[in-house]
Amino acid sequence: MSDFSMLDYGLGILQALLLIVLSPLIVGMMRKIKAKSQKRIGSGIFQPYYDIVKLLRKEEIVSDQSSWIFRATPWVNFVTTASAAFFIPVFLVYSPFGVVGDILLVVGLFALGRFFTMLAGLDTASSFGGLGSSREMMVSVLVEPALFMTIFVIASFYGGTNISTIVSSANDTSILIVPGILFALIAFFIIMMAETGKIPFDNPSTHLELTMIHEATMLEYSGKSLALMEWSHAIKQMILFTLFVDIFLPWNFAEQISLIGISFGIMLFIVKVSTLASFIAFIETRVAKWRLFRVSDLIAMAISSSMIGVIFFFL
Amino acid sequence: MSENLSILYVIIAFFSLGATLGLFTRGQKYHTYFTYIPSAFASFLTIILSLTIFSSESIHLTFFNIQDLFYFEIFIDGVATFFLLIIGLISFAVSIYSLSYSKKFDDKKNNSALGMLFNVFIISMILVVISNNVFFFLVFWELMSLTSFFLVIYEHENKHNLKSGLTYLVMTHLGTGFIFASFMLMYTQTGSFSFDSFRDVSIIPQYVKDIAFVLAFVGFGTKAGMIPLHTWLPKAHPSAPSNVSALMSAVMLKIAIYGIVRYLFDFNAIDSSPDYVWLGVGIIVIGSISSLVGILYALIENDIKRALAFSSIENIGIIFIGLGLSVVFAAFHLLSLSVLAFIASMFHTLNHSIFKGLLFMTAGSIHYSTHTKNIEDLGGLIKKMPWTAMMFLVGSIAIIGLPPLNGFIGEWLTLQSLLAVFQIPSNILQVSLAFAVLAFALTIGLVGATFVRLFGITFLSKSRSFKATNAVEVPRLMLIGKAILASSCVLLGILPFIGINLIVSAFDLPYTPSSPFETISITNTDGSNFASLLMPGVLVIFISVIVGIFAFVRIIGGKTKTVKYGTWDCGFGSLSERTQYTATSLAEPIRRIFGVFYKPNNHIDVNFYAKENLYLKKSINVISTTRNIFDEKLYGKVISGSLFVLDKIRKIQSGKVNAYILYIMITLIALLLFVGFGTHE
Amino acid sequence: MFTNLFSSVESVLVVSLLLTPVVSGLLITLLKRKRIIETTTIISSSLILIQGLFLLPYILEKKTISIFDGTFYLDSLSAIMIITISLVGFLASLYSVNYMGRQYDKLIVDGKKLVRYYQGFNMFLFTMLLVPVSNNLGIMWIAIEATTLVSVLLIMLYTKQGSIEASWKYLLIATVGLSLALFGIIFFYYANSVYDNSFDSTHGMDWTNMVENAHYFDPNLVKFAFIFILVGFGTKAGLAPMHTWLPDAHSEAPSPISALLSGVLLNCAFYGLLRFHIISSHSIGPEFSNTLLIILGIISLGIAAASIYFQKDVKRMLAFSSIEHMGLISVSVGFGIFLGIYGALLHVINHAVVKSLLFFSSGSISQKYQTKSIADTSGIIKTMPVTGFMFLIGGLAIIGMPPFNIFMSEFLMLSSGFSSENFLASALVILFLVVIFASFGKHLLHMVFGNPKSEMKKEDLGKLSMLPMIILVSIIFIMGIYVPEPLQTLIEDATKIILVGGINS
Amino acid sequence: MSDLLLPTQIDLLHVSAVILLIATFGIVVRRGFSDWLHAYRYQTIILAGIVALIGFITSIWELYIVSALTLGIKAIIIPKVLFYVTKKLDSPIKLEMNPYVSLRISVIASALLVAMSYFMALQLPISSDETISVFLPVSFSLFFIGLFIIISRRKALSQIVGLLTIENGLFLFAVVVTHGFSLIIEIGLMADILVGVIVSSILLFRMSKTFDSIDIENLESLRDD
Repeated sequence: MSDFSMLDYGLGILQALLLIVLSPLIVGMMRKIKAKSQKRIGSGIFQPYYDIVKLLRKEEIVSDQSSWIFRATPWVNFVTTASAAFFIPVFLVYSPFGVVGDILLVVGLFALGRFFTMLAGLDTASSFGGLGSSREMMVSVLVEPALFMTIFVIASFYGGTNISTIVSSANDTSILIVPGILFALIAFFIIMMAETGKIPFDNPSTHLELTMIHEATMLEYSGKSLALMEWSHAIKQMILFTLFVDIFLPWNFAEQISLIGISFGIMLFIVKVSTLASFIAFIETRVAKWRLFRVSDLIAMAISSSMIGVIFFFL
Repeated sequence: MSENLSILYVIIAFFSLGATLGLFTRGQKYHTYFTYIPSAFASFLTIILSLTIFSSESIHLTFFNIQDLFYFEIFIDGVATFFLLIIGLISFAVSIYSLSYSKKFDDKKNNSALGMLFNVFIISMILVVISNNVFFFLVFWELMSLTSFFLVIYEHENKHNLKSGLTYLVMTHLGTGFIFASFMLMYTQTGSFSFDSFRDVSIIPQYVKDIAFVLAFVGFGTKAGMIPLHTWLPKAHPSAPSNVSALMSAVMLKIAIYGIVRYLFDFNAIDSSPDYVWLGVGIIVIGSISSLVGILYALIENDIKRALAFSSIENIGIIFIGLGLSVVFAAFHLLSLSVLAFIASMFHTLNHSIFKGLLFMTAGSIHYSTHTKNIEDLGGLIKKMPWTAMMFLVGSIAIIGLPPLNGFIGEWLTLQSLLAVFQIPSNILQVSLAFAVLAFALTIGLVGATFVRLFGITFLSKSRSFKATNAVEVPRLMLIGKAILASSCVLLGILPFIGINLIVSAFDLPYTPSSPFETISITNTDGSNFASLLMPGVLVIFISVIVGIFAFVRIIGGKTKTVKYGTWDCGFGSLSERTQYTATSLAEPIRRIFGVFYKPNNHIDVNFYAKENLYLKKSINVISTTRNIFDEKLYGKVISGSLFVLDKIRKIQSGKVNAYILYIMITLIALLLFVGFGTHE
Repeated sequence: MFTNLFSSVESVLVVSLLLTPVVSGLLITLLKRKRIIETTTIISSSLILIQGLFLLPYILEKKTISIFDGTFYLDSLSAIMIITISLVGFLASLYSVNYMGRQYDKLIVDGKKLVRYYQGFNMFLFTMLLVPVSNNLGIMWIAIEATTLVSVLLIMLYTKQGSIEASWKYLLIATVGLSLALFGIIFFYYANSVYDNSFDSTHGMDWTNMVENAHYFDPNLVKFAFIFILVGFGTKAGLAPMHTWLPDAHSEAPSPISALLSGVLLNCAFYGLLRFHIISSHSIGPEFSNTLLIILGIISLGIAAASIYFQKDVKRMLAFSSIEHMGLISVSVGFGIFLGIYGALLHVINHAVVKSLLFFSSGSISQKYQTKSIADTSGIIKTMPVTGFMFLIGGLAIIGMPPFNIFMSEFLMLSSGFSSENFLASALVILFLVVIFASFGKHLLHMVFGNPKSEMKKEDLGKLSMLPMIILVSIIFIMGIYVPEPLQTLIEDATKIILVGGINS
Repeated sequence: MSDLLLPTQIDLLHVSAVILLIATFGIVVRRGFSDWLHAYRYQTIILAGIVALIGFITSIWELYIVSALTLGIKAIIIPKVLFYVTKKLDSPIKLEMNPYVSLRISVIASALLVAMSYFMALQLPISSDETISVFLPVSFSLFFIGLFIIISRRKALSQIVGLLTIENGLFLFAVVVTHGFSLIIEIGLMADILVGVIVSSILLFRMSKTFDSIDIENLESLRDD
């Protein structure tokens, strides 16, 4: 597989940078849509960029209880998510770095980031941090099986855990509305909501200890660290959306490298992702946050639907 | 060949030297050096020996014999070599660690027994692996159990240790009974006690092989701590001194795995008989259950060493899953997949020895400097003992299976072989194995939670008791011992092919060893890439991203200053260590979700300032307990039932001499009738 | 008669072997001083051991020794017994000097009783030595009966309530049992006498004669006879459910005597059983007696397993473990193949060695703790390190832990069980062995480890009592992984005798 | 041996066998210590007579010596010893108060045992030698009745008597079946019995000293529960 030209690698890096750079934009867009649907004006869609830049410039306050783990966590988060971005095809049908790692590696990288986030939550000796880590632990424990079962379905269906393979064979297959994949889609959607802390699971925009899961772990952050945390969270969300559209809506990728193809691919990608984002934002305004122990039921639904997907695939 | 043999003799000699010196230099100033330097040296030689045998051919020798029945014969082939490597590596690190650790007992107990048993324990494990005859295998196997048992009850003043020691001894003896039975079944077919005769499978009919394997699996599984025969493990490992528990968990369990591997791939030579499908599925099922149950117990455990012991059960489960998959694949002639699964399980075996040894040694260091194993009393240790914390972090990341450490490679391989079940031509199997994937995934998630809890509560935030407050970093030798294993975690993580090549050449699998910088790639039948992994590449990406983001932040953000300030306390004044999350509360949500399994029970009692006023509460105590269903339901029932029967039987010793004479008369008449009927037929 | 007595060295050896204890018994009766009788006993027992060892090469060389035209007949089987008896007897005499001396100092026994003890000791040795050398089965029976009477006198030495009760039960049960055995013997004699009229009644009772004629015996008669023999000698050999006298007698006797009873006497009775087992398997084939042996053995194992778990008294526990091991031996003889019988005969020796070690050490322990109760004995390893260590080794050996000697014999016996395809029996044996392992191990750990109940000073009792224990421990270790060649050949010959019977086939 | 016997001799054999059985029942039905000993003595005398009779019939001279020995040791010395013991015993009550099995039932039981022994004797493939076919069942019944006495009685002395009855049965059996195997063994047997009785009487003394009764109710302390 490693017969790539420099151009390929360049495009691969371009894809990664695209994800990293566009991710705050998606966040801003979703905020805007929410605001609109709640009859608010809301901040502009570029607000997240301003926030990041601002935060990067501000001084940082660090809890005196905390250790180097606390300070390292934002960097680890950013590095893991950003490197995960390298394995995702965006407008090409493949990513030249597909050889280096597959979807399991991506999951592993996310898990590494989450591991450090949870530790950071515990590190500050505040009860909020512990609360956040504890809840994060629960959600991650439950999401894991659902995620792997979905990967199991997809891998068996598209013959690989190598994302490039998946995308290309998804791109080739004409019919996508087979029950197995449909159930996988449902499962993956729920997982996506959970991983990105969307409403029925979590509500990042409030700071109520009743509601927050992910927020609580990064409550103590400020300045650079906060910026990195926010940004890496945005990248993670972006990657998940991209994976979703890559796997379940794989239309008209650029088969071979040509300026038109690539530009068309980029356009199409942005359209797909933004529609998905607005859809999710719309859902967020319609449903209420669920009680913490109801969340497990939701994820159980994801697991079961992915299992059904497996059964449909095999029988 | 000959020089390898001489190395072997030197190894044995040095271990015995360590044992004798350990016994006779008690109370001396340099006692620990006399004891553990020989063992360290011998272990190092063991590594050398295994590496040389990888390159040269295997050793097969026969020594004296008894009544032409059992020869004392040794056979060091690749299988043995691989496990010799594990033994050597871990015991090398642990011996160095023990140089300082065993000083812990200096004034309290006599170190001499500890040192002696330590050496004998290691050498017995080596001899188990290389002995090639039923009798001597069993002798060394039981010697291994016996020495480890004595090490478990080393602190026998504590009644609790004695109890757990007895449990261990009995359970392991039960296991030996099963192993013995299976060997004997083979012996009835071959008529020889030598393993060589077991190897030529032609004379042994299939069903005998199956029964023998099942018996052996139960026997070795007891030693490996598979559910539901695991009950001794979480009792024994915490009771032992930590250097010993490191050896037991990291190496001794692997000796059990060695036994199973011998049976499966050496005595049995898996062919496509349908039995193997079900054997394999059985192994997978037991593996999944063990991993899940083990980690569920580890998650809520507050004793750090018990938690590690439970996680050993979980890892053994994962190894079993790999083995079972490889059997199933082999039974369906999917050879490459079978090889993949086998590599996965062996890689995980290697990994688990390394990081579990590391973690147990770290737990030992914690106990060494805080004198407690209860994580509720710990906290904030990362500031007191930074290096130990670092080691524990490495161990945790490895055992959770996060990139870029070795644990990730093991679990990646296992997952890949699990994902490949869609190539099995049987729908029922595919669907049922999908559940194994589910269990495995759940296990991975729970492992993450477990080690977040262990590391977070032990090392981060404020100290929860004075024990933790007064902790200091452990002596340098202990750190070196841990560092050896930690660095090998990293090495195997970055360059997995080192491990894979070892396995390939040890079990001479149909697969060519390649350079450490190769890509692990699994290709589909149509040539497209199923999955591939190139850890060095990942590292490169890491570094570039780090450089990039660092540059970006410096350019955009410029230089900013960081201020240390108290944690946000909602304006309630300074936070005390009482306000932070405890280990129990951290696990509470999961405990609730899996309540079916834990049967948790929160006993709450509230004291009021005044009876009549129920609003002003003085204090609220919550005692939250969980129940161990295995000890209660399974073992409790069995033991009480059998004791009932025994009690009835022994009552015949009633003390009445008339009754005794009556017994004789009855026996006589009964036998006479027996024969009378016999003659009339 | 006396001409052919001095014709050969071995005959002289045999006669002097038998005479030594008698003479020393007489000497003891004459001169009653403590020191002297002790030394006499030690000398006589050591002489017995030496003569036994000298006898060994002759038997290894010419397989069988027959003197006084076949009144005394020795083959490898009897040689094994003689070696065991003389070894345990020698060590027991060494131990008793120290043990009884301490009892004497504690005024538990007075001079008169001491004299009676040493007389009894010698006579006991004599009667037990008479069993394996006598060819005439009637004389053998008389010898075994005599062992009962002598040992009763030894057991009731302390004349405590317990010892009287124990000796009464022992006397009654053993006598009843042995009278059954005599019934059986007479049956065999009858079977031997009826098959033809040209039959001399003088040699009709001889084992050699019976084995020769065994083919002509009436099968049904042999079956009846063997049942009587089995129940009879089984009672004395402690096979359940006729074992009931054994725990009482062993626990109430003085420790050296318990060692002799458990290590040797049971084997003597079982030796008698073996002789008839050979005859019956010659006349009607081995299946019949094998089945019976297996059945009784399994029952013994089961009952021993049940009783050991709840045991409160150390010596009773040891006694029950003797029942277990006799059961094991009879089962594996019943398996009836070379491996099993070899293992059983090896086990006879191993069990004698280990059990005497255990009785010696437990004797010293109960003298120090002044109780036989398991519950009140703990932390031996702290209060008396050496004795505790030996007790631990003995205990681990008796429950079949490698690398100690019993493991090897048990390994042989069980493997014979599998290869003779008695799978059910072997499975049961393994099950009971595990149960016994657990229960015995529980008591052992509680006694050896932990902290002693009350503060007592750290010292082992008696240097002289150490010596026999050290000897035994070394034997246990050596025979754990290696059996010396002469012993191997001896046991092999004996096994052949049992398998193919035959005086020199 | 297998030569034909005269009818009178056969009748004699039968009669003597019956008398022996009656004497044995005599032991079963008695209560007092001395009564047992008397009964035992009668039984032994009859036994000696039978031995002599067989000796006369089969014309084997050793049997006369044997019967003489029997008379001497079993009918005179042993009862004497036991009488002495009973006199010396310091327990006032010298009779079996309440046996485990009441006397009436034990008579029936022993009758059953006799029947069983006859059945057993039929099972046995013994040649049609008259003496044997007459006395084999009798000796069996003596044996079993002796066992039964031991089982059913509470007093140690009665158990000794039971033992002696067993011994008698055994002795009769030996004599009948083997027509006196070599004399040494006979003498050895006698000596054994004698020593046994002496030992047991020593034990009886000890017992009555320590427990001031020879009731074996006292001997139940060594047991497992």
